[in-house]
Amino acid sequence: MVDLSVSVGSLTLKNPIMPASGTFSEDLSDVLDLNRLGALVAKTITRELRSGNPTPRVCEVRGSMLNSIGIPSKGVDYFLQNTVPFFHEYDTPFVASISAGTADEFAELCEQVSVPGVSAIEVNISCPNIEEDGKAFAMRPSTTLSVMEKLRGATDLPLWAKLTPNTGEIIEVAQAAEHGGADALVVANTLLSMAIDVRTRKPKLGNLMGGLSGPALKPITLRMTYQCAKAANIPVIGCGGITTLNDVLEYLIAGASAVQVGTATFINPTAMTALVDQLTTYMEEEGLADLSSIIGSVRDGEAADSQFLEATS
Amino acid sequence: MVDLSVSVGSLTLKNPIMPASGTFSEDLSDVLDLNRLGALVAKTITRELRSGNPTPRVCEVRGSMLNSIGIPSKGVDYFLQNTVPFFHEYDTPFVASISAGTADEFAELCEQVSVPGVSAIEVNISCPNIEEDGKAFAMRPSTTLSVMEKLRGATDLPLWAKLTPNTGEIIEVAQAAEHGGADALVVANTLLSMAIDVRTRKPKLGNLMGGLSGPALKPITLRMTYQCAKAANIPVIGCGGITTLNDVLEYLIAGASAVQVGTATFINPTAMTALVDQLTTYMEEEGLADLSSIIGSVRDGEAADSQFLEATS
Amino acid sequence: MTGQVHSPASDSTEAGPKAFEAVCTVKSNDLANDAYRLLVLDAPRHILKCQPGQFFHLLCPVTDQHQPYLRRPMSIYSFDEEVGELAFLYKVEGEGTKAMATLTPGDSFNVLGPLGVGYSIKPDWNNLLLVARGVGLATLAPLAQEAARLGRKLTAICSARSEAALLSTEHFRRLGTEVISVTDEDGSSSVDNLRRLIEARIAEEGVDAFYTCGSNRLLKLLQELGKKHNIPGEIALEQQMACGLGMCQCCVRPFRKGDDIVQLRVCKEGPVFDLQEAMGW
Amino acid sequence: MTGQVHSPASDSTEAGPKAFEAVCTVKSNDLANDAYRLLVLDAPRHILKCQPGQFFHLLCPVTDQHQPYLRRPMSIYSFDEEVGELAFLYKVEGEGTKAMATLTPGDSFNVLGPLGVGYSIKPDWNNLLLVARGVGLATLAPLAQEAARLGRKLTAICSARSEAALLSTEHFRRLGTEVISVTDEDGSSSVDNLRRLIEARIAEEGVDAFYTCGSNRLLKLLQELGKKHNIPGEIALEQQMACGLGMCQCCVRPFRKGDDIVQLRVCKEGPVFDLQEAMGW
Ligand SMILES: Cc1cc2nc3c(=O)[nH]c(=O)nc-3n(C[C@H](O)[C@H](O)[C@H](O)COP(=O)(O)OP(=O)(O)OC[C@H]3O[C@@H](n4cnc5c(N)ncnc54)[C@H](O)[C@@H]3O)c2cc1C
Ligand SMILES: Cc1cc2nc3c(=O)[nH]c(=O)nc-3n(C[C@H](O)[C@H](O)[C@H](O)COP(=O)(O)OP(=O)(O)OC[C@H]3O[C@@H](n4cnc5c(N)ncnc54)[C@H](O)[C@@H]3O)c2cc1C
Ligand SMILES: Cc1cc2nc3c(=O)[nH]c(=O)nc-3n(C[C@H](O)[C@H](O)[C@H](O)COP(=O)(O)O)c2cc1C
Ligand SMILES: Cc1cc2nc3c(=O)[nH]c(=O)nc-3n(C[C@H](O)[C@H](O)[C@H](O)COP(=O)(O)O)c2cc1C
Ligand code: FES
Ligand code: FES
Repeated sequence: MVDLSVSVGSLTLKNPIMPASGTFSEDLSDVLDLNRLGALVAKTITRELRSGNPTPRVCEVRGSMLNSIGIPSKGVDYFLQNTVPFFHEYDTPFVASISAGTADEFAELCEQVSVPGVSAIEVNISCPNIEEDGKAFAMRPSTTLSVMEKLRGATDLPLWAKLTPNTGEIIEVAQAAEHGGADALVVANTLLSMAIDVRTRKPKLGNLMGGLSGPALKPITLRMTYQCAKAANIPVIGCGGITTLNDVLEYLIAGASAVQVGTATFINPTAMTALVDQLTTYMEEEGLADLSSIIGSVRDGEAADSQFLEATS
Repeated sequence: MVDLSVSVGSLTLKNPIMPASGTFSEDLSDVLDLNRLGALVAKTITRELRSGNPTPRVCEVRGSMLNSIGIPSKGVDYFLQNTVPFFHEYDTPFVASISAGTADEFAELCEQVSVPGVSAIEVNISCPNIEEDGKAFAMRPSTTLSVMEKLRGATDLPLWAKLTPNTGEIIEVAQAAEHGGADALVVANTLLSMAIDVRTRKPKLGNLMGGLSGPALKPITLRMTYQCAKAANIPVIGCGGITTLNDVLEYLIAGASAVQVGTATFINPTAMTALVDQLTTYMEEEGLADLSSIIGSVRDGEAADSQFLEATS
Repeated sequence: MTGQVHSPASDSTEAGPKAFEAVCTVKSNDLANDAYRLLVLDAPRHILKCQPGQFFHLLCPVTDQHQPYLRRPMSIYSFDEEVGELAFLYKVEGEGTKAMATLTPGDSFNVLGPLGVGYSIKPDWNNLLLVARGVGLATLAPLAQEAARLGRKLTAICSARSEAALLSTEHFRRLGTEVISVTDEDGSSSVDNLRRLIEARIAEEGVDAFYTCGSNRLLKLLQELGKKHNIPGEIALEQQMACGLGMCQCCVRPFRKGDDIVQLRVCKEGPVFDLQEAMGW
Repeated sequence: MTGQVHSPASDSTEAGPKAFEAVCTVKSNDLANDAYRLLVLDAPRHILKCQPGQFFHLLCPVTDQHQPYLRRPMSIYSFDEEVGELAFLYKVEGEGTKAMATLTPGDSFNVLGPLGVGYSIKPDWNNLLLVARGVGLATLAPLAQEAARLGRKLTAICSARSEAALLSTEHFRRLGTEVISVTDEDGSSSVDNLRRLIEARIAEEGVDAFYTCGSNRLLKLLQELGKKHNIPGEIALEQQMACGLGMCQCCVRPFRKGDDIVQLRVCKEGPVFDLQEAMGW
């Protein structure tokens, strides 16, 4: 029997596969057994009711997609009264995801969702900080540090900081999140992109721009996962474009302790449980008892210049 | 007869299609007539001889590629004695591309390549600034401004600033480049990425990380092209993932005055001339005499919320 | 235990999944007219407990020419649980439907469904009137199947550009539906003529419910007539979809609920909605 | 005017392009043994002015299962300008070659070439010795064609895991090559045995030039024997490629030129290089 369990800070997950926020909800229980996943991550909520962005909210790009859902939210009360109890029926850690426009509101919401039934709080600091220049908290180390400190003060639950790939300072932001008190980093959210309908000359998204997710994002967020795992001393949860077992392994080898699967679930709703099965088979075939020999095992120290090709076997 | 000509600052190009630096050389004359292109952009050179990065220097990712060629360079003398005269035989503007580790060396090289036969100088400020913390000049507005001012002082030729998509401040960097004296912006270079060989657990590139190019990059650099065209008052040359006529049109509609085609040439070496042909046909079919009604014509001002779907025609 | 019974959207008491990802086999994929194809699949029976108006979310094949990424939502055109057959009538438009058009008998085809909330036929609704155009007829075809099963009278006003472009009228007739066809060609499809036609129906034999889908023009006309004569109705609507399962919230449209305007998910609360609550566009 | 004559790499005086992108038609694509396939194409004649050792850069098809992106370099296995035929012998390994394996007769297939610098046979080289293994034999096959055309004597030492895995020995024999096969199975493929075999050849009838490709073990052995007996030689090498045309500089390998080590492009200065200048790895 292989042991797929991983620990993310103080939390032990039965396997490293979990959904990415916003690509998962109660509704997925219509197609698969949620107890087979490592954790369950809710869609980001805000304290107040919000209606989200104008439609169209998604479009397709070559082999991937863009979205500008925004954060439609039924508010924190609905979340506490409906969402938390729903997931309480499962024996899988449930992770809330929260967002706010100011650090104080963020901290307040953080406190409100620190309730039994919530095992960790993912803080979506990739959203605009309306007190500063509207740039997301996680665009800069300074705003990351200050919001994380406030959040740390607001809860005793594990805090997962969800970073944005739009920053040019991912390493510094990761370190700031750690110093601010994050227990883990989720690397990363979607990357700001655009698509235009050539016929109508209108942007394909109602919101003009939106976030890239799916396979196109993978090489970028894999690189960031590698950089963050090197630079920070807290666990990293890889996220971006994961579709195949090979993708999961790349993230783990790069240093991720667990991974989140988003867009792939839209294409194959049973993608996550299939990955759990495939990972189990892989471990059995490779004769590996647990994931410790995989996580962070990237051979990045060796001289690469000698990698020539032998093609005569 | 449709007129495909565009102007990029003081330079008039017979059409908006040109190669991206590093994906083109004299060798392409083996497969197509270089006179059919809008401009010819050389691989970036440095002043001194350089051997480039360890191999493997390229790898494939889903539907796109990574490269870590680095800047192998035969030096400026070879360039002036061989490359410039070669391209002098063509009646298409020839654009040099240069790079250096310090602003002073950059300016010196800029002066050296300001010779007859060179119509414009593309300055690859996406390369590391070794005097600062090793981050590329174009990662920050401040370093962009100072290097562009030095470069501006070194030549009277048009200066095209090639930006990096790795920055989190593309708009501010674009404006800094303009203030520093750039005549046009090239948006953008490759995006730092990674891929790992799961079997060997080694990074697929000898240099560990490398730049993403090809279709996966397009939604990101298209967004940046749109942002830069809005924010700056100098022409923008779009670059990233352009493969089809639709891609060219999206960039032009987003505000690009011309486009560079890179990786697509590796897949179809005649991609650029095919795009010129397809653009001509498109203009004829649409009854458009020139590109002025296309460039920057994105309809971003309208309420998008009303874009519902009528499916009964 | 599984979480099925807690699902807010769940009104069935069955355990286990209600939507299925299944690989079907293509039986045929022939042209229905110059722009439409009929895809007939050999499908596992357990995915065929469908309601009229529900849809499947289709994984289009990737080919050398076409690389669709997201699934494509398509209404069920017909389903037969006993035979194990499922069919879609689709218009060949973009990347995904062009890729679907390349399917040939024997190919595998991955479908997800049945999804969404379909049309309802209340016990006291005996005279049903369906008005649709183009691919909308695909969405409404299973309603004829259901009306026949329940022994209700269904009249279908089928609209198209031309007599030649009319789709599915034979299919409707075979299911016992009375078909009235109107076309742009002879001017009979105009709103005014439709209004006249429907008013006459209401006057002659009465109409208990309207069914339609997709078109803004038809929506407005039926809302007007529904209000005037106090006739309830249902409409199927479309929206861009990613997940098809209610998770991503991309497929919302606005609806009137009393004095409020609420955003509902076409894939989950729809695709069939109350006619009067739907908003024109 | 075109820029052809200025191309530094150009040593022909012909105008017009020297490499072509052409769409060929698949004639057959059958298994050669359990791991290799032979792809035979109907190709336009103007792309078939090839030298042995040159390669084509192949655009693999995109399928539902495999989505290769970059082209794949493959040595010419055989070419026939008169018949308009071009063939590749390839090992089915990853994304691209698995996609190639799905090609069936009648399919279109886009190739770019002929590319690179091939093997040379100097006028005074009469006794040619070729040593190769596995897919290396594909690369060297056209040398047999050329040796036959020029009336030179070619001996091929073909190495493989087992007698069953030996490829192309019939093809060589048909072209008049004397074939000596060695295998891992019976131990005859060991470096020591190869050294003995080649030394015997040199002693008996003399060897004017060595030809090999790809294997580090064979490179070292032939460099040693070449130095000892002053026999020139050539080797074909491989490297990851993007453009295949000399533009991107990804395919470099180091070579000894006098006291210097220089980086040369496998696609442009190669894939065939001087045996003694090549560096082991
Ligand atoms: C519930 C529902 C049922 C439908 N039933 C049918 C049917 O039975 N027959 C039929 O021909 N069409 C039907 N449609 C419309 C069908 O989904 C689109 O025509 C189809 O997705 C277009 O895909 P494409 O690849 O050809 O076009 P593309 O332009 O390549 O599509 C690009 C993207 O836009 C989406 N899209 C484009 N048009 C529509 C649309 N009208 N509605 C929703 N998404 C769209 C696609 O799904 C895809 O994600 C239905 C739509 C919905 C929402
Ligand atoms: C000049 C030249 C001639 C060749 N001739 C033949 C031949 O006749 N028959 C044959 O079977 N093989 C030949 N090869 C090797 C062949 O190119 C690779 O086996 C093939 O590219 C593998 O592709 P894949 O999609 O199966 O593997 P993948 O692992 O999916 O390939 C991933 C990437 O790595 C590259 N790659 C993988 N292996 C090699 C390699 N050995 N050399 C260069 N690039 C590689 C691929 O081109 C692709 O870009 C030749 C290589 C070169 C450079
Ligand atoms: C439709 C959609 C909605 C999303 N909503 C959220 C969200 O509410 N909060 C959040 O942190 N991330 C959100 N994301 C980002 C995903 O959690 C994930 O970071 C991203 O999609 C990359 O992973 P993927 O490529 O596997 O999808 C959303 C992504 C998509 C596609
Ligand atoms: C192999 C390769 C080498 C490159 N070398 C350079 C270079 O020397 N200088 C530069 O400014 N950009 C270089 N680039 C970046 C391209 O010019 C271009 O910005 C990028 O590839 C995005 O365009 P594409 O998606 O069309 O390839 C290189 C790209 C590739 C793929
Ligand atoms: S398509 Fe995802 S919620 Fe409707
Ligand atoms: S493959 Fe591009 S230079 Fe050789």
